[in-house]
Amino acid sequence: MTKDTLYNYTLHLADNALILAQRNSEWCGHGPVLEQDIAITNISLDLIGQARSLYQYAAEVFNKKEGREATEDSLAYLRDVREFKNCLLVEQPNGDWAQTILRQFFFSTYQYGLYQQLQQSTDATLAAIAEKSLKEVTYHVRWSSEWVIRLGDGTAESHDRLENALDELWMFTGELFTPAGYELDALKAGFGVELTALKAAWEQKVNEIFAEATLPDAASRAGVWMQTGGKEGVHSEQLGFILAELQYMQRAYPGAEW
Amino acid sequence: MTKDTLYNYTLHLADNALILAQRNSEWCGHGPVLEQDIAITNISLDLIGQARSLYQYAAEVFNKKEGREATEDSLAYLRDVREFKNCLLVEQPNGDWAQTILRQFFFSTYQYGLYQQLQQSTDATLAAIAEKSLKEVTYHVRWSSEWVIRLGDGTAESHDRLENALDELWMFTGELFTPAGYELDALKAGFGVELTALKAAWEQKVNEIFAEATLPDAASRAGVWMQTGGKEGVHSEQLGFILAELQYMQRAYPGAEW
Amino acid sequence: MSVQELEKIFLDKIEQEIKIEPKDWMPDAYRKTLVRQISQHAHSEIVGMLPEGNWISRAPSLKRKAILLAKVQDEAGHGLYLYSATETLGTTREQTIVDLHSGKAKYSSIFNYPTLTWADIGAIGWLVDGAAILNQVMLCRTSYGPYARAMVRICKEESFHQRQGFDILMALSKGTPEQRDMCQDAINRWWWPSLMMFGPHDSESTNSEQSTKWKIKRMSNDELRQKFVDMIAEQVKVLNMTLPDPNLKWNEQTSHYDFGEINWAEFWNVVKGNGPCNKQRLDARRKAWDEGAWVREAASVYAAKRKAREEKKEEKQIA
Amino acid sequence: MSVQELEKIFLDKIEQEIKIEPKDWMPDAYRKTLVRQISQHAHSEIVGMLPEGNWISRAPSLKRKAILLAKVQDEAGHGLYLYSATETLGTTREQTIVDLHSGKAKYSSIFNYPTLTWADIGAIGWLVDGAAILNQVMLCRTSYGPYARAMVRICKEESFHQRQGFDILMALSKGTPEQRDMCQDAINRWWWPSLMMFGPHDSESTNSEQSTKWKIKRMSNDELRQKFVDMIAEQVKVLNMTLPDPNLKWNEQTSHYDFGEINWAEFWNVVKGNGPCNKQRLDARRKAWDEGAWVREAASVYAAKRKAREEKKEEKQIA
Repeated sequence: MTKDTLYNYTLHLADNALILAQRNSEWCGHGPVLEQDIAITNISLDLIGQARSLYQYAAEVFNKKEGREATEDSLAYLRDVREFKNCLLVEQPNGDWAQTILRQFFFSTYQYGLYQQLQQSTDATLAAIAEKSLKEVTYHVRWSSEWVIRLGDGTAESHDRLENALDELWMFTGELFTPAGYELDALKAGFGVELTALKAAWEQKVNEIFAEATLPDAASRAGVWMQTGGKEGVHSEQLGFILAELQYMQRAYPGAEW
Repeated sequence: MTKDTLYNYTLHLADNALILAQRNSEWCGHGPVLEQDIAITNISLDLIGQARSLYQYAAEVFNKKEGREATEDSLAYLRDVREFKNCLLVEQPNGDWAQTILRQFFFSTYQYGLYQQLQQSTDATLAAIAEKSLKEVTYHVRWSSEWVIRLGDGTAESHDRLENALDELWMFTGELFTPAGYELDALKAGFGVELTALKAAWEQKVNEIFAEATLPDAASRAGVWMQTGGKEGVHSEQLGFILAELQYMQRAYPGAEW
Repeated sequence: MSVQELEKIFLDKIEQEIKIEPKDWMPDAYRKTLVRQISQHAHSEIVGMLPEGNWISRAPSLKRKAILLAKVQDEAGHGLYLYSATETLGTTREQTIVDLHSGKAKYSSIFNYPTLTWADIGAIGWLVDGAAILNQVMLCRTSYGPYARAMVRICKEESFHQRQGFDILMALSKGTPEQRDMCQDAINRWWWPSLMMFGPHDSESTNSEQSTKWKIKRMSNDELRQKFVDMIAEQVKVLNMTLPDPNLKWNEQTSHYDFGEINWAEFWNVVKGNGPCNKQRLDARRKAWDEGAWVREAASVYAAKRKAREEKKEEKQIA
Repeated sequence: MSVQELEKIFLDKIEQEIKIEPKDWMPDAYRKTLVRQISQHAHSEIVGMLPEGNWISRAPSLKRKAILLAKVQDEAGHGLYLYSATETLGTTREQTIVDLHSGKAKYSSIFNYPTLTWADIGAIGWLVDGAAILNQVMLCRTSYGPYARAMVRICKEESFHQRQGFDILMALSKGTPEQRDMCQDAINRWWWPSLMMFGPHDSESTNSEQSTKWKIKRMSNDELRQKFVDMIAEQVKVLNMTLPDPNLKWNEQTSHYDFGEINWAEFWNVVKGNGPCNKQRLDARRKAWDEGAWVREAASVYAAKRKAREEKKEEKQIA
């Protein structure tokens, strides 16, 4: 079972990175300020880089096991919606700048804790990818934190928009810390991460930044029901449309090299 | 050459109907009033019906010539953007209700004149499809005319929005009457329609409805440059995204029966 | 006449299976119950357009696209009939819609689940419409005339929809391995929510008793649910698929299928607003309504202008 | 010093190839020409992000997606350098952008053509960036210091982009028949517009003469164009593709390629605003700017708040 677990676990990490990169890249050429257009594109690029490393590794694991020819591109471009294992948060629409920022802040703060732990993974490849990515993620956390503060403590409008983004996104944060089957198995097998243990640090960071942003703390949303399902392939209706664009060329021209 | 001409000409008619149907169907479930949600969906359904008859005929023509197995679905779902022959008008975004209405009014008024002539086509199948469709199109013209009047002579806001729609769409009306190569060939071969001859009647109808809608007449836009290219496969950037959704399933599951 | 006398006439009619009509006297609670139930039913049709509408642009063949589009359109039509029935009880469509958007009025919770694959369109037709039909067939004989008549029209179309849904799944079940997986997966996801459509157990159902007395309802939730299970458990065999319930088993003694316990916590949670798509569905409806405001206003201003012009013309002709 | 003296110093510097710097005296017309040209160049980078950005979500492999994204990002960076160069001449970025949105300022007309297939991304890299580079290499030696220095940075990245574009087409040219068709089709559509990028014939070019005197430009439109044709006519052979010009032919006598006449009516028409995408491009830029207004405002209000707080803190510390 370990091979399957490793494959699924790695795909999950890769899908998170790819789908968020795809979402963020929708801003490229349409950002509110040129400098920020560049910044959000940078984050996209970092995430695509992570996704590529992870897909390559997943393909390696798969090919060893099945003797078939998976590649980073076959994994990204030739699985349908039920096979994608990303969490619901990353597939949510960009909305306005506040929503994009808050999504990034939530995700990067989670990814920071995750990769910190994953550095100690018994799987050397995952540990190496985590270590390499951590520097990028540290920057993503800082950049998005600064924007959360700026919008929260900026104008009345920016504050309202951030609160609205919170209403949209908070319900997708619980899934980050709710392990899917393969995450539990990965933990047992020794290469995964104890997700529930990451939650406290995540909330602390969120509260710290929210305080500066003059937003109510996480406890004020304790009653919100948390949506789950994405990690097990039960997504929102958004993902199908993301994939229709993402995968069009590979689907339309099967077997072609680009 | 006649077989190619007939094939291309029929595809062009089919593509027009399909792409406009696809656009209109985006309103289904999101219309401004329930009755109009139903009405615009009806028009979509009529257009899909026309598209199916035309694709079936195009497939028949193709298969006779090539001895291959084209079907209505292979023609609709397995050609890429440069092979689509619809005019630019029908692929334009829905925009607001005013833009959708005006697009429909321009197109249906054109289609009305076209199908009236096509009833006399020497090609019996095209003549029959035109005759059968004309009743539907007559209704589309009436419905969209009424809405143009209602919006133009409604509130200041609806009038402004209609004028804005005119700014968006007028530049795509010239192509309707600018024959593509296969249209000229079809005319020579006896089964096509003299497009330039349709223009006067179209403008008269537009002016008549615009007068009631308190909009300036067509002459006031005489200086506007007319965009062309769609009929020859040089589309706007819109069409690729339409096809990515439209064709996803057939591309992702090649050869499957639905 | 005194209220007591009026109430007696009303109850006699119910007793004798004479339909109650809009102009008849009726108890306030009867009117209220009906407004609540019919508008909830209307909203279900309208919100129900969204999950299926999600696949219109991606339907896998032109034929399926046309069928799906026509189906979703029928649902809009059903919404119209039902809003009209509500209006006969003195509640305008606008008010009813405002109540939906504010969250005061409910709609069937099943539409708070996402449609993830094309097979979901088949499963909705087969299971969701299948469950709806059982309820609706019963309502064709409901005591309030306009509601019963709306139901007769709706039932005809709805059974057509169910066959179309089954037909989609049938094609998948005969298809490639991927298609068969897609089919089974959709059945797995939609089965339990479909069972929940019949509402809580009779023992937990607060409104049922009075509704039954007034012959608004004529069968209990559990009776309808059992009928549904018996029907689907047979049909699923034709598809060569299974239902995701290890406890599903034919019971010789009862001549019914036994089946497992529903996850009522999930049911109530979704009713409360916590389903995967509750927010998305309401947001979509509100957006359509808000963005349509200027259109509705233009239409009504134009209608008034036109009426005024016509009256002026008539005055002139008279003068 | 009198204007005549200042002008003499200025012209001497130009003569001696000493760069003009922001604080130096310069003729108003020189400043104006530079502002017009640099801001037009900046806008071309920014508007140029749109046609390529159109394929980011659909890039056919992860590697190509990353390369494309990085390329479009580089263009944003080039825009920044150039807006900064304009600012050294006393025109703010905001004012420059307002002029773009009002239609007063221009950008390269090439970006008013649509990107219809993936091959267009290759063709833009190879042909459009290829044409741009020739111009930019020349501008690395332009007389205004900040502009010349911005160009040096840009040129490095741009030649990288051209190679990437060629690489995309190379992959297509070795691919399936559909890919080869796609490649040839893109070359056919982008070839003539690329030639137009160098501007009108020298005989028709109104600004050129003065710009050459001031050493803003150092080669004429036609000279640059010829250089481009000579370069591409060779490279296209490596792709096993053709250029869509029946008159293209090596001329032994001139040691250059002869080529057909450009459709100048089309050129001027697109400049005037009638290209396939002029409206779409400006609408997209305006939309991004308008929808970003609240973000920019929030950032500046926050910065002010923060500054005030820090000043207060400092005051306290001093007191």
